[in-house]
Parts: sequence; C-alpha cells; structure tokens
Amino acid sequence: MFSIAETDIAPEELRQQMFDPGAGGFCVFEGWVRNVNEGKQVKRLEYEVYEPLAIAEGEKVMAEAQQRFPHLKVYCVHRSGLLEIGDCAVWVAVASAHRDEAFKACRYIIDEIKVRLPIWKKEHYVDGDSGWVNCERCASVAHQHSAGA
Amino acid sequence: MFSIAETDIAPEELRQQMFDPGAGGFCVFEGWVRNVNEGKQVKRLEYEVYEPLAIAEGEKVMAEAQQRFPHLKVYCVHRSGLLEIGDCAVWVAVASAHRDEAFKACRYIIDEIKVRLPIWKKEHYVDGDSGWVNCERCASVAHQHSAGA
Amino acid sequence: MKKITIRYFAMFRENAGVSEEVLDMDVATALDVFEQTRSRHGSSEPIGHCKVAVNDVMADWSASISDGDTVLLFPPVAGG
Amino acid sequence: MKKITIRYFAMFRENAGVSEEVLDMDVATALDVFEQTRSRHGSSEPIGHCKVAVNDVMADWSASISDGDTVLLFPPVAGG
Repeated sequence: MFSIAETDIAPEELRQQMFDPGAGGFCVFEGWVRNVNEGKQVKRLEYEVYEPLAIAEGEKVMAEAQQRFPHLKVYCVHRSGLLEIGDCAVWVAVASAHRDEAFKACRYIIDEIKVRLPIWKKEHYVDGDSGWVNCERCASVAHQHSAGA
Repeated sequence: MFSIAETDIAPEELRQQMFDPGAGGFCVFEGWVRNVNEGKQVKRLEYEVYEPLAIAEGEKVMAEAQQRFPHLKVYCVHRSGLLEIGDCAVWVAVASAHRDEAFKACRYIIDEIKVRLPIWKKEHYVDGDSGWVNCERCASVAHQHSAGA
Repeated sequence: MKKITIRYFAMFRENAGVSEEVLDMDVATALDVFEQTRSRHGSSEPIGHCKVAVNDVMADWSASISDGDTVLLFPPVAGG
Repeated sequence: MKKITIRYFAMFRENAGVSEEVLDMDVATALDVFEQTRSRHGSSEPIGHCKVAVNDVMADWSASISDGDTVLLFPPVAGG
C-alpha cells in the first residue's frame, strides 16, 4: 500500500493497478518539485527518508484513511533521493464507489504524510545555497495535534 | 480547457500536458464506469451530450474554479457515446502552486459538471433492461441552487 | 401565435418520439413551452430537476420566448 | 548510567557531524536524551516541531528509556 521509491515514480503504471470494477470515483494527488519556494529559486531537491518508520507510519495513515473514508483501493509512493524540477515527489491514489470518499481519503493521506512521516526535504537553490525545509504549516499542524486531547 | 471526447480518454497523455514548473500540487479526478448502480448490475452505459452547451457551461465552471481557487492549469474532458465497465467517463485535472487549491478546484469542477452540463447517462443492465439515470444527489443540489438567493 | 422550434433530449426525446418539432404556439415564457409540450415529453419529473435553454443559451423558466426562438428542453442531467 | 544508541537525521545529523553515537547517559525519558544531546544536534527548533522514536517505534517525549535502547532524533519533517 505504501512504499518508498528511489527512482522515478511512474504514474500510468501505478494507475492501471488501481482499477476495480466497483469503483466509480478515482482521485489522485501528485506532489511535484516546483521551481520556487518562499521566494527562492529552487534548482533541485533531495529527500532523506528513514524507511523503516516512514513505511510503518505511511501504512498507519492509510489504514486510518480506510477507516474514516471507506474505499476500495489505495496506494501511495514517496520518493527518496535527488529530484529535479517537475519530478513527482509523492503519488497518492484512492479508488472508491463514490467520489466523496475518494477525495477525502486522498486529502487525508497527503495531509498526514506531510507532517507525520520521517521524511526530510533539502532544497538546493539556483544561487548555490541549500537548506532543509522547515515546513511551517506542517509544524503548526503537528503542534495542534500534540496540543489536542 | 473543457472538451468532449467521443473515444477513449488517455489520462497519461493529458497528464503530460499539465506540467508547469511553478506547480507543486496536482490533483486529478476520474469518473469510472462501475458495475453496479443502486443495486442493479450494469453492463455498459451511454452518455448523450449536447455539445454546444456542454462545452460552454463546462468552460464557465472552469472559469469559476479559477476565480475561487486560483490555479495554474486546469483541464477537463467528458466522454460521449458508449462506455464499458472501467472506462473513464470524465477526467478533471488541476495543477497549482499548493495542494489546497488543487484539491478544491478539482472538487468544485466535478461537482458542478455533474449537475449543470447537458449530459445524460443511460445505463444498460445485465438483465437486458436500461434506463436514464436520474441523479438524485444532482437533482437535490440543482434544487438548492435554484432555491438559493 | 409564435413559431417555436422545440428540441427534446435524452428521456424527453425518447418519450416524444422526435428530437425536434416546429410548432405555432401561444406562449410567453420558456415555462409555457414546457407545460404545453408536457404530454409530448411525457415526464413526471419535477420542473426543478429539468433545465431549459433558449437559442443555445441556458435560461430560466421565466425567460421570454419570441417568434422564431429555439427552445431546448433538458430532462434531469447526470454527467460524470 | 544506561548505554544509549542515538541516531541523528537530516539537519541533526549534519549539525552533529555523525549519524550515530553510543553514549553512557543518565536519562529517564526520551526528552532527557534530546536535552542532553542538544549541543550535538545543534538546533534551536522547538521540541514541538521535532519527533522521537525508540527502537524504531514512534514515541512520546515522555517515553521511558532503558539500558540498550536506540533513540532516533527527528528534526522537523517535510514530506510530500
């Protein structure tokens, strides 16, 4: 269900494995490497992934999605290593009977994956600088989670 | 931006046209023909589309999505004619800087397309029967719209 | 009397047995056209579930109808 | 004293200059390990933005640490 890929993600091959004759709605989210972040020109980026726990936590997120928004099939793959502009960093897909569950489960998975998995992103900028991305939105969500009941 | 296809939709070709170096989030929704609807076994289905108005209204929906949830690129194609189980009936894709707009614009487009475009669906059942689908949820949304201010 | 072209779609076309007809009608609004052809499009669908277009533009049921107009009668849609 | 294996990731690893070290520590909880190695992982990140795992299981900062445990210190994550 959840995996880490060290090489290019191939959306079309993955999509074909999602087919289910009972599925009427199919929602995909892809995270792409974009050329700018917080005003800085990005050249490429690098994901560091601690695989044993990323996979365990990824599977947990997907089980939660299935419980909250029951669906037929789900798959998520996240890249590790060096990525160029336009590369697919993460691919999440949900097939379900109706579209509502497909959208909601897909959104739930990507939102949780961004804040819970031991994955770190280092941006390499056009000006030669580089830096670990401190996802402000993620940190604030994580904080809300830990502050919650 | 919005088109009607008389033959198979080819998601991978369409996806490649959505690339934008400023896009960090890409959301796709596909409607698939499923093998059952309201308890009846479906064999295939048929879309009747009144193209001039379906295209005009489709473009309008997409312009509304752009206004509400600004994004970089959007595309939607809807099938007409005869479709088999598993065929893609509609493909909606949105590329945007961040994922929130991508998800919301994609959802807005498919929700509106289902209730506003002059497109009709006839289901052919395994038992030989057939019938025009009277989308109850669509009718109820249409009613809310017309009853609104 | 106004000369009105009426086009039926999907369920309405099947029920009417024709996709288009030209009638001389005493009508003021799109609603009048719908009501007066109800037997031909033979549907019990509430009007709130149906739509209408006049001369290829989506319209309200209260839209004025002029001589020579084309009225498109749409049964409940189901895209996607 | 307990023998603790500490693993640093991403920013913490770069700042520490090592990815792993084994230390004899006087610690009760994961938080103690974090605090006592703060100079090595050299970060001003609020602890609420960081995470910890003990023996490859995600843990709370209050988790008890036993002799022989491996503590993984995670700086703010940014998947997706």
